[in-house]
Amino acid sequence: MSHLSTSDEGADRGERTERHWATAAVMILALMVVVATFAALYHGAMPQSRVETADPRTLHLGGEFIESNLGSALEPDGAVIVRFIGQQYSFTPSCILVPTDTPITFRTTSADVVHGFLIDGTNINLMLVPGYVSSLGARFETPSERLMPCHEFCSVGHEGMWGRIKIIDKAAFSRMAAERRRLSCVD
Amino acid sequence: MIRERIASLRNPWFTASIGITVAIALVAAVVGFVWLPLQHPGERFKGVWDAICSASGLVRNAASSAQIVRADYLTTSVEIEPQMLGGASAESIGRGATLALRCTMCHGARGLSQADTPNLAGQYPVTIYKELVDFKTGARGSAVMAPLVADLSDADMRDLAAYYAYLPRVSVPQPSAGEPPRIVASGAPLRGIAPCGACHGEVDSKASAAWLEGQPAIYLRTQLEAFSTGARHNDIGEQMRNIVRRMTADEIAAASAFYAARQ
Amino acid sequence: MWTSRRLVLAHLWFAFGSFGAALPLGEWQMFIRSPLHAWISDPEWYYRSVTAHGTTMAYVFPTLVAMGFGYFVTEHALQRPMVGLRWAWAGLALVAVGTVMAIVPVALGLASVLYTFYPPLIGNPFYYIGVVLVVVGSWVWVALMSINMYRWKRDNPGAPVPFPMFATVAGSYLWAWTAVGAALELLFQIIPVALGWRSTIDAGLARVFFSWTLHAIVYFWLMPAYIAYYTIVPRAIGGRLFSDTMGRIAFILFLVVAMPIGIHHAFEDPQIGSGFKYLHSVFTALVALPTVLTVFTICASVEIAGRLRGGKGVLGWLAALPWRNPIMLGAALSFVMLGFGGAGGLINMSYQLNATVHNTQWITGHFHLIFAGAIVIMYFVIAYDIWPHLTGRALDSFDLMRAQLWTWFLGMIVLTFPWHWVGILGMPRRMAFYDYTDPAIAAQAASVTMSVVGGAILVLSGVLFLVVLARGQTAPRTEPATYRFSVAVRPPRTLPAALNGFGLWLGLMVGLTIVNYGFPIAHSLVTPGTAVPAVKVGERW
Amino acid sequence: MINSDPATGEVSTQQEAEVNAILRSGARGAVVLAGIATAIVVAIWFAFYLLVFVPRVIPP
Repeated sequence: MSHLSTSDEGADRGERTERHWATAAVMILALMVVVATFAALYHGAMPQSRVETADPRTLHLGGEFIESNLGSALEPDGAVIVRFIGQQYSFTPSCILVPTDTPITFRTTSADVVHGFLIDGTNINLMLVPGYVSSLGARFETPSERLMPCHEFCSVGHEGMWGRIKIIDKAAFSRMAAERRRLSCVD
Repeated sequence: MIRERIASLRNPWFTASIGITVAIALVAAVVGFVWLPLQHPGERFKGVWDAICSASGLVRNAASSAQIVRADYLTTSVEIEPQMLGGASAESIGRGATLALRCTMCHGARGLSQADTPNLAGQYPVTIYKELVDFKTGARGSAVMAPLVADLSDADMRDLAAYYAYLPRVSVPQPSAGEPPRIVASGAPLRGIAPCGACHGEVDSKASAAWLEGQPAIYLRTQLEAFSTGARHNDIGEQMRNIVRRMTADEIAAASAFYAARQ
Repeated sequence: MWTSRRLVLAHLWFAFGSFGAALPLGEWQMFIRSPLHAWISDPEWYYRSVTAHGTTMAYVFPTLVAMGFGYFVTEHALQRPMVGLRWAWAGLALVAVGTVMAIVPVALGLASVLYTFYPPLIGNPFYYIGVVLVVVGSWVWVALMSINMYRWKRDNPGAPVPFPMFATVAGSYLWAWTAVGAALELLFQIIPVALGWRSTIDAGLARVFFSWTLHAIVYFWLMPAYIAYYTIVPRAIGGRLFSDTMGRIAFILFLVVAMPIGIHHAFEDPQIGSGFKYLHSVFTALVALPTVLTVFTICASVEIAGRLRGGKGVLGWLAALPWRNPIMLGAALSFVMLGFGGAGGLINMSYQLNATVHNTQWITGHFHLIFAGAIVIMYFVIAYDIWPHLTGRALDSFDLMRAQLWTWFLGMIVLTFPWHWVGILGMPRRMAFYDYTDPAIAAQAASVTMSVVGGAILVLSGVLFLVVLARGQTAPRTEPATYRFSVAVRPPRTLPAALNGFGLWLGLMVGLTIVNYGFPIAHSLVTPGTAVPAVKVGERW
Repeated sequence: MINSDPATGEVSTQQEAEVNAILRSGARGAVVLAGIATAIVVAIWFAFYLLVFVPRVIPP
């Protein structure tokens, strides 16, 4: 191949343009990281801050995931902790009841394989990995009823693993909590 | 040509690439391990080191200060491992056969019932073992079974499970026994009902789920209704209760009739 | 002199044959879970099909394309016979044996665990061993790429390694290191359980290992497409490669930062510390850089062609481009899909934006648009370009090629845009059927039906593609001209050692992987009590 | 090989001069085209952030 000794002015100019482009690209990507970080801080949208373990074999024998302790618990400080488990092929409780205008913490784990959990139309989204406890803070503003599918393949019955969540008025929830210590909307 | 040394501080490619990578990693680490965790809503870390440990993923189980609500009924105490009770020995099956002599009145000489009691021949061993334990502890209530299992040891129950699992099933399932009702074949997804066969063996088997084909219709129906009302509650994590609660009476009847007819 | 013709042809026919077999499975899945079909009576068949489709399309097909195209580049870029032809055939044989070994248990319904494995679900051991063999076969290719490049460098001291070879070797090293994560998961975690030697498995650790592979594998799929952007497209349309150096830097960036970012697939997982999630998020942003650089370099290379062909004005040169040239057309369509897919990818990698769509149909839409769309359409382009050099026969069904590329593009848009949309609505992935009569999800029915139409167009396009190749196999014999790659505006006469080899970059790649993955893996390994019982699948009755 | 004119394999002095002339104008077309494309991608990202993510955020 011949290398011609024409002026390289054009090629030099091209390389300059390319460097400018690269600089701009780095700045755009940096901007996106900054916006994402800002969003995490501003919206408090962060993944769970600690890793916790739970043995899927013994969830039903003791600890916070025994069936009588599952559901929504109104804490002394007015917050609500929702404990539930995922298993082939249902969530327990299969209908979760939460109040509006209340800080809510979801605490969940799997009793067998990997499951997923999302609430339609929200940013609430978790993986359930057996052996570990997943947790997430949330809050709801308006009463509604939403679907809560398992979103990770958990074997052949996965298509039937749908739960529901009912968000009800805070006052109604408090009245119910006065009568029962663990609430759900399982009929 | 002199061979250029790459791993040298005088090589700008070397210093720049490593320098930039380290700088990015450091900034990201400070933000990700210190700043963001300290700002985490609903988490109060005791200083920087505490935040770093937590953000790095060290296991830190929450202190169980929360009060745990206990049930006013008994639940199963059996720990299920999917691989448990596999490969029973001939001795175990033999001991099981002897122990099973006391069961023949209701469950038949070869595990095939003449009454409306369940057939046990060919049942999964984990299922038989778990139900025996639950009868013994009272997690599954039965006036008939409770006295019969009262003096069985853990080894006895494993032997019984081995023996019944070893016996041949009622017959080979006939696909011609009619199309399964929709609730059996497909469940009802948005009611949270998976196809029955996903756990009970036609599609896949889940440890401790029972083999249902050929069981008496009245038995199946009674059990489903008991799960539905919560009268029976020895299913781990409410697996069956979750499903049956959302089934209609007609669906319960159809599913029971279908499985009873499959033989 | 071209000793690898039959070898490359064998790889590509095997690749495209398996693609042709797995493609209708995808459309079948779309159809039976859509409102157009009654609920499937045995859902396992659906998951069986997903496993077969995923395993073939994610492991077998792109690996064989990368291998075959890599061998082609080796001879034609280095301009000399390839070293290790017998080894290459042995590698292909391993891939073939592995493919059969993996697909048979899948077809029998003994390994419906999906191509992403999902322990503690455990299928038939032969499925996993088959996948390992496919990977091992491809590692033979990695070794041969490396050996051929270093022999050439030894024989041509100081000369710049031709760009196509440099990029191919970068891709092969990327794959070698990428595959290590899944290989560790398979060899030390899954296979011992599948064989019955152990009954428990650490599912959290397995997910960390798999994330190591899962993200960078996308860049491995992408490599042949990017190599084609740089080394085929400018030549084919009468342009010049705008910058050889920037091209090398782009491939080096892929090599270094494609790997240590996989935890962004696990933002919602409980077993990984939030700090590592953030670290991976930041480095994931960095891996977008080589793509943004590539977009500019290729646009500039194409602009040269447009202006040499008489195009004027700021954007007027676009009209002067040879749009009837299938390579121009394919590359342009690929770029459009890369743009949309890339936008979706930037959303997924952004720490918390992912939570809105994580594991919904959005994700399925995203990776089909990027891989099956932007990347696979370039596989077609590569095949069209090199086919006559493999068969020694003309390939001139240009109308058919254009129709094929257009239908692939349209089909992919019609398939994936509704997928993204239902993902935003919250539709979960990988379900054998949905109850569209329920008012809560009735609104998704129309979008799902549209995706079925997109899938049908794609099947049609896939058939067209195979017809074009088959016609090339029966056309009259010709002796094609010497194969050429793009020439750079300023072909390098010498290069800094850093841009002419991989020592520095491999070191950085391994180092960064240790920084980003070392602690999460080591911590999982030493934490007691995180192994959970395996759940075997495929045990009917 | 599928090639359109001009042939760029054999480099000629005349073509070299043409290429140089094109490059002297600084790849304006590519900057505009790639700039628009990148802007669209970034715009989609911001659109998702502002129109999908943010409306679903309720700070805990």
